[in-house]
Amino acid sequence: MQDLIWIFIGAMLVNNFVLAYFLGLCPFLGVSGRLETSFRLGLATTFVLLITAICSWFLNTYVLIYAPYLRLISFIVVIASTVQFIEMAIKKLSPALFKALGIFLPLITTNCAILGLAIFATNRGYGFLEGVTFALGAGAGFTLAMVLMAGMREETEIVDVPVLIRGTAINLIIAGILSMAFMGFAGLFSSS
Amino acid sequence: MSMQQQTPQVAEPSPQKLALSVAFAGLISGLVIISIFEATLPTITANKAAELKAAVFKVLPGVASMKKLQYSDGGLSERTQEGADEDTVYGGYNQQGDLVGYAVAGEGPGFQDTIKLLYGYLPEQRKIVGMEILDSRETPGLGDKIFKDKDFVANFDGLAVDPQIKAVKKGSKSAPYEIDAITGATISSKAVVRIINGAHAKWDKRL
Amino acid sequence: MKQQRDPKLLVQPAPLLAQGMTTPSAMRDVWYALLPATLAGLWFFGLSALLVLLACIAGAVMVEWVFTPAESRKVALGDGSAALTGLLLGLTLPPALPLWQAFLGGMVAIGLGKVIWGGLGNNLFNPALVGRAFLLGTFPIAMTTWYPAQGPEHFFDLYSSTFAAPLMQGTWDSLTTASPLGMMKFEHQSSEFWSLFIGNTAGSLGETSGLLLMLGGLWLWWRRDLDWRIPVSIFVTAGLFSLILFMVDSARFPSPLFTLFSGGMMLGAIYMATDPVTSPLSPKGLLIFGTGIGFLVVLIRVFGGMPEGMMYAILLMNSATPLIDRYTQPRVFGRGVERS
Amino acid sequence: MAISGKDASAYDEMIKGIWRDNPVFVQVLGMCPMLAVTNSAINAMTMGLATLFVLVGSSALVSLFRNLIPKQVRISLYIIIIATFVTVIDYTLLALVPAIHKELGAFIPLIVANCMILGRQEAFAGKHSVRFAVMDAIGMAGGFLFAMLVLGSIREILGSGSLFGIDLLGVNFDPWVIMILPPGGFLTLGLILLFFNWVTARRRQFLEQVVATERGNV
Amino acid sequence: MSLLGTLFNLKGTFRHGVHPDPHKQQTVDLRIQRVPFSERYVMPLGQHIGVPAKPVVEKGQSLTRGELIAEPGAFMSTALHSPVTGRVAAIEACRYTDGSFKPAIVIEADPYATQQFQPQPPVDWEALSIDEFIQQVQRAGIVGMGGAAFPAHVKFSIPEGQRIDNVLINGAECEPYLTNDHRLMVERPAAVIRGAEIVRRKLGARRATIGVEDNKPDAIATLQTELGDEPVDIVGLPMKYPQGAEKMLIKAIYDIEVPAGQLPRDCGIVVNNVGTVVAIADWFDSGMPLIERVVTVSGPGINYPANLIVPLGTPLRDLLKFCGGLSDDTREVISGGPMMGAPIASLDVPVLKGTSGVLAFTESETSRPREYPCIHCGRCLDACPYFLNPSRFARLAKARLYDEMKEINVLDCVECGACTFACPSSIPIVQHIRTAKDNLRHQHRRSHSE
Ligand SMILES: Cc1cc2nc3c(=O)[nH]c(=O)nc-3n(C[C@H](O)[C@H](O)[C@H](O)COP(=O)(O)O)c2cc1C
Ligand SMILES: Cc1cc2nc3c(=O)[nH]c(=O)nc-3n(C[C@H](O)[C@H](O)[C@H](O)COP(=O)(O)O)c2cc1C
Ligand SMILES: Cc1cc2nc3c(=O)[nH]c(=O)nc-3n(C[C@H](O)[C@H](O)[C@H](O)COP(=O)(O)O)c2cc1C
Ligand SMILES: Cc1cc2nc3c(=O)[nH]c(=O)nc-3n(C[C@H](O)[C@H](O)[C@H](O)CO)c2cc1C
Ligand code: SF4
Ligand code: SF4
Ligand code: SF4
Ligand code: SF4
Ligand code: FES
Repeated sequence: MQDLIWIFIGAMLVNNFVLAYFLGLCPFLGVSGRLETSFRLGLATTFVLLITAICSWFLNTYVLIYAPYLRLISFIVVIASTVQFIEMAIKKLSPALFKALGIFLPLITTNCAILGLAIFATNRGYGFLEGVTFALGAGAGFTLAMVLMAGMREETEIVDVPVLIRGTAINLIIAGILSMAFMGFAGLFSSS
Repeated sequence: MSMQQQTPQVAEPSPQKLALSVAFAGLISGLVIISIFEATLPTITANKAAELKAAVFKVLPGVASMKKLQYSDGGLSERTQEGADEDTVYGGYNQQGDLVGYAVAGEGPGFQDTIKLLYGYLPEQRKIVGMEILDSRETPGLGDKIFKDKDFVANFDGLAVDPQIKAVKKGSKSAPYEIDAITGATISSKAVVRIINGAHAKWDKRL
Repeated sequence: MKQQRDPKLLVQPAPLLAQGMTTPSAMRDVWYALLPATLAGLWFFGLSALLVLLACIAGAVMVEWVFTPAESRKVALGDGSAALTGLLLGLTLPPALPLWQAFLGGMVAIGLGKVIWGGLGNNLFNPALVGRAFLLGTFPIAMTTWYPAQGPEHFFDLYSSTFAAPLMQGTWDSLTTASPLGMMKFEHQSSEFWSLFIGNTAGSLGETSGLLLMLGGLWLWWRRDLDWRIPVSIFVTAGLFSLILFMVDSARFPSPLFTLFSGGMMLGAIYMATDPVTSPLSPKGLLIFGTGIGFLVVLIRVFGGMPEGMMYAILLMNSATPLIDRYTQPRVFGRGVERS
Repeated sequence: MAISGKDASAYDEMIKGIWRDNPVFVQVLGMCPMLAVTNSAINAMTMGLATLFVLVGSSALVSLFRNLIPKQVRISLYIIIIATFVTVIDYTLLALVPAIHKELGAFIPLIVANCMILGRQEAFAGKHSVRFAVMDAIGMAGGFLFAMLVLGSIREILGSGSLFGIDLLGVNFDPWVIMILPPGGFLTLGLILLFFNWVTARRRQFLEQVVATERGNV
Repeated sequence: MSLLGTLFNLKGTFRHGVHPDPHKQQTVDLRIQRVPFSERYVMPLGQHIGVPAKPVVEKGQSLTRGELIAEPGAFMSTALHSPVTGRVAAIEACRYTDGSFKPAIVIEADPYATQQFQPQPPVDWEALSIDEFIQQVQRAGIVGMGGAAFPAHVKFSIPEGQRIDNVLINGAECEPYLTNDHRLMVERPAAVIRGAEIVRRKLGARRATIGVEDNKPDAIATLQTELGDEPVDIVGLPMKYPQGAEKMLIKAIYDIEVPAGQLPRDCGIVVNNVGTVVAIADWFDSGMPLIERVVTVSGPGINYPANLIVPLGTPLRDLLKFCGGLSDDTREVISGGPMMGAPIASLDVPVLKGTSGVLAFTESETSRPREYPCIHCGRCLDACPYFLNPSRFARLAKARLYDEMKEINVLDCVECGACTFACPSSIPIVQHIRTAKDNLRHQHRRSHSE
């Protein structure tokens, strides 16, 4: 239990995927312009991360012990097709959910946070429960970072940020300061 | 040569043809991957073994050879097959082939991320004789002193495990089971201690 | 009655009255409020502390001056906020910090914390704390090396690290000690309340005297320069959280009084969390903001890796301020009511 | 993606990736590896070279088979090709330089996800001859490598006082730890982009001035 | 009253608002005086929103004081009467308070006339039907005297199916410096009560309430002694700006929040200024149409401040001359109160039906600190009685994001100026809001004309 808490908090706050591991920067810098979108993208990513954790656990346990060299290719193929399959299922079962999250799914599947999760979970030898916790923590952390970023970016649009700095430069600076603030979580629940 | 050359517009290919082309590409790719894997495997395995050996020899000074041992059914036995490393330790043997001590692996949360380490343990003397960090992402210049700071690493030479090892403020080490923590990296120092204590608690009875 | 010519009349938009307080006067008030605590810092830590403060202020003002277009320099520097940022940064630094690092901190505070955002009022993070977070991340050892509070008889004893050459490390003499928070975190050893209250403990040069900081805060509140909601909600949340922990295990967790009077709690809650620019607008937002800070401080102090969490708690809540503002917009009068 | 006129030489294709269309500074692509592994110059270089290998290799292959690749499945095929090259470089590095491979960790396999690579296949290699495709790939990857080196060098010099592991600033140098930590990556790249914007703006200003004075002279 | 209010025994009031220094002591004890007649009077035809009046006189025609000179141009329009006995000098464009030129009837006073007012035959108001009553009010030229000069008869035209329960007489006078309503309540309490009674009876309301701020204890006391057995309440209110804004007053007195976009009458209430009801009483009692009003002339730039009965159309220059002229250091002359009034560019403009005060400010009142950037301090939010977000308005207006402003209800703003008053950075928030509203109106118009 203690371990699971640490995995969750670790992936969400201490080693936030975006702010400490630099995973998923494209959506983080590209899609965080609007709060609403960011939040939904965060949820969709969490969902795909969860699928990924399950898929990669399955692959690790039943396939890759025999053919470790297929790791990369099988991750990509299996995750992409599973997500596609689920996307179709959601479209059928719940058009509302599809409308809210579905449009993001194709965008996410090739994103490095997804692949990164699979690789990290494998490298660390996480079991099923640990993998799922890791995915949930990473997803929560990603969503948190996206939402905070989006709130701040919406604000920078109405204040007098100098023209030279507008755009990616100020976004990176915000991310840098946010990442500095997240350093405060270092060592959370690992000491004492 | 024309710059604007486009992929020629062919009539809609049949699904079979599409699947075939993907399968073909997959096949080729699989072949390439297997060959590079086979080609590099010996080197990689050798590198890994050498690295492990170096680490074991480092934490168990005076050892000439090592064996991978597995704990199962209440006893230790040599382990041969590859795969998961749970419940394994490394036995270190001297020139004569007598068991000197064990190299035990442990891991746990550090300041930033998981720390993985290996320590050498002499069961007869109930002493730790060396410690090596295998993997960590502690802060450069601070937390990374757990393997870069010679004084700190030297703490683990001849360290008593009873009742339990303990980190104290630098310079105030007084008992044989105490280590001097690194100033400014107390958390990392304590994490190392906690990982060793954890691993020791698990292995104490088994060795 | 003499025939007089019409005077030349001004036509300004209404309203034509304003209450007395102005932005520069608010900044000035914060200076006055900090004066006692600053003097206490100098009393305890001597000349080196003064030099650290001056270096920070110089760094801050220099960057503000260089990067402000010439025509608005007078306004930008005249409001006194850049120098205030420098002072506040300096008050959060260890008294023995090498001066070049303090100067760099001042530059980063204004450069990354303010100028890049478009100057006063546009930044989302507290500039002084951006400077401090940068320094702590950059020079973690120098930033966590504390000396015990001494007294005026040692006023002219400079710390050996103060004049370290630029880019080079300082040298520390053997007097260094742990701050009360460090002792709590690593030795589970609480400090005496009275010295925390008066301020003769090791720590950042302006954070040690809870008493003087509180007096300054009361004065600011009386002058209506700060909103009571932020400090009060921080104190209440942090106090309650640590009271609960203390009741669970009083040997391991600090007492609420220790929590409130140690480290940067007073300085942060009264002078830095209340920075109007980086805190929410509405009263409800301010309470949420303060509650968040109070919770995060105790979380980081007790369960995190760092002994002190005030700075990080404030920066983290700064990042949430736009969201808080958005969701605490008060209900507009006459909206959402049924026709009676 | 601007494709220059017919007379543009392959050399031009190459050179524009390095500065004018620099994938990092101008197009803001491939940010994740860019920031994650640039905490030292040697890591940055290794990663840059690995990316170069993958990009050039897969561009050549894609362009060679561009007439055979069915449009409907091209993305999957591109990814398979890229993943193959990545696996190759992954194992090669693991065998040859295990220490650096360990530091780069998961980021070598993540080259697969680098949007710059797939982007070049889609935008360029799939439509051009091998010669141009390779030149473009070298240019883009070169630009990427250049950016990696700039960032890696700045971060290593300030953060460790050394460059490629060679001590530059002496033992007493107080390293700026934050530079090799995550915030340092974000902040440095942000400031470099700011600098880039500034240079571009200055150049535009200068050109406008020249144009204006010439008009005045006429 | 809200739970909190009950708990702390707060007097009924609205939330937020500001407390400007009242500055009323200069004129509060001065009896209302009559000004001597001027030589020239200017009566602009349009003095309120709606349709301007139509002149019924010609150039050169002689007039007696109180004679009709322009009749309502439409329903949303009121009549004008001559304030003096004299002669129509011209019908031409004259300078208006906002600086523009508007058509007006210019009257030259007859220096030899007695200026005796010719009463119209009094009307028995009790016998009038509501429609006749409305016509009478329109004929008398009566508009709201609280500032906006909204035609009073329009307010009294209650649509089918609505019922008025309460008539609220606005004696708050929350604007600093102004004391005209105060003096009226002290000196003519009977007329106030009678006017209120007329409106109440004609609209069929159950009760009338007179809301007066606590800083006018003498007004409350006088009204109280004058009260017979009419169903009229006199309610004291804690001092706060903008207590006099009708929706705030309704909130303060009845604890009713008039929904945005609706009128008080939708909640069964009609609000009238004390000056308005006095004008109504005067018309029905003595047949005097609206030809003069009470104006407070005050401020540090005025040598002899006063409360004056001023014939409409009197040029401000003459009015000020009567008060001893402007002091040499006068920098600003304001028509109305300092919070919502308008500074004027020229002393040629006349006193209008809505002119409640004329103030002269000197250097020390007009010099404003330089504008600083918004420091996000939230004081403007605490000031805004409508619970709007003025800080965001100002930021959005600077970025020209008017549609976003509309989304956060900028159109609910009544431009009371409390936010700007409270702002330590001297940001002209109201000015930004006006710009935004203008832009939105233009957009609106454009999208409709397409
Ligand atoms: C940027 C930064 C990085 C740090 N990295 C570590 C670290 O890797 N390991 C560690 O034990 N402490 C680290 N610390 C310091 C801890 O927060 C804490 O201050 C320290 O462990 C206290 O030790 P001391 O009591 O010996 O000074 C870091 C601090 C900062 C600001
Ligand atoms: C901000 C603001 C302040 C006001 N202050 C007063 C006031 O002090 N006294 C007053 O009679 N009307 C004041 N008014 C006008 C009232 O809202 C309302 O229009 C008036 O009382 C209606 O009466 P009338 O039409 O008879 O003038 C104010 C309006 C606003 C928007
Ligand atoms: C277009 C318009 C139509 C109005 N119609 C009525 C009405 O029919 N009945 C009414 O009681 N008040 C009506 N009002 C008057 C307002 O409620 C308010 O009293 C008037 O605008 C003066 O407000 P002020 O003095 O607070 O600015 C109307 C106002 C406007 C702007
Ligand atoms: C009550 C109060 C508190 C302030 N606190 C800070 C602070 O903590 N840090 C800072 O840089 N500036 C502070 N300022 C100054 C100013 O708001 C700051 O320079 C802006 O954040 C710069 O945009 C404060 C000002 C006031 C009035
Ligand atoms: S991965 Fe997608 S979002 Fe990121 S830069 Fe590439 S194309 Fe854009
Ligand atoms: S002017 Fe408008 S925004 Fe400002 S306080 Fe008054 S109602 Fe609110
Ligand atoms: S726009 Fe608003 S403030 Fe202006 S007259 Fe209309 S209701 Fe009054
Ligand atoms: S009162 Fe002025 S400075 Fe304060 S938040 Fe409002 S607009 Fe900004
Ligand atoms: S999300 Fe990481 S490189 Fe695109």
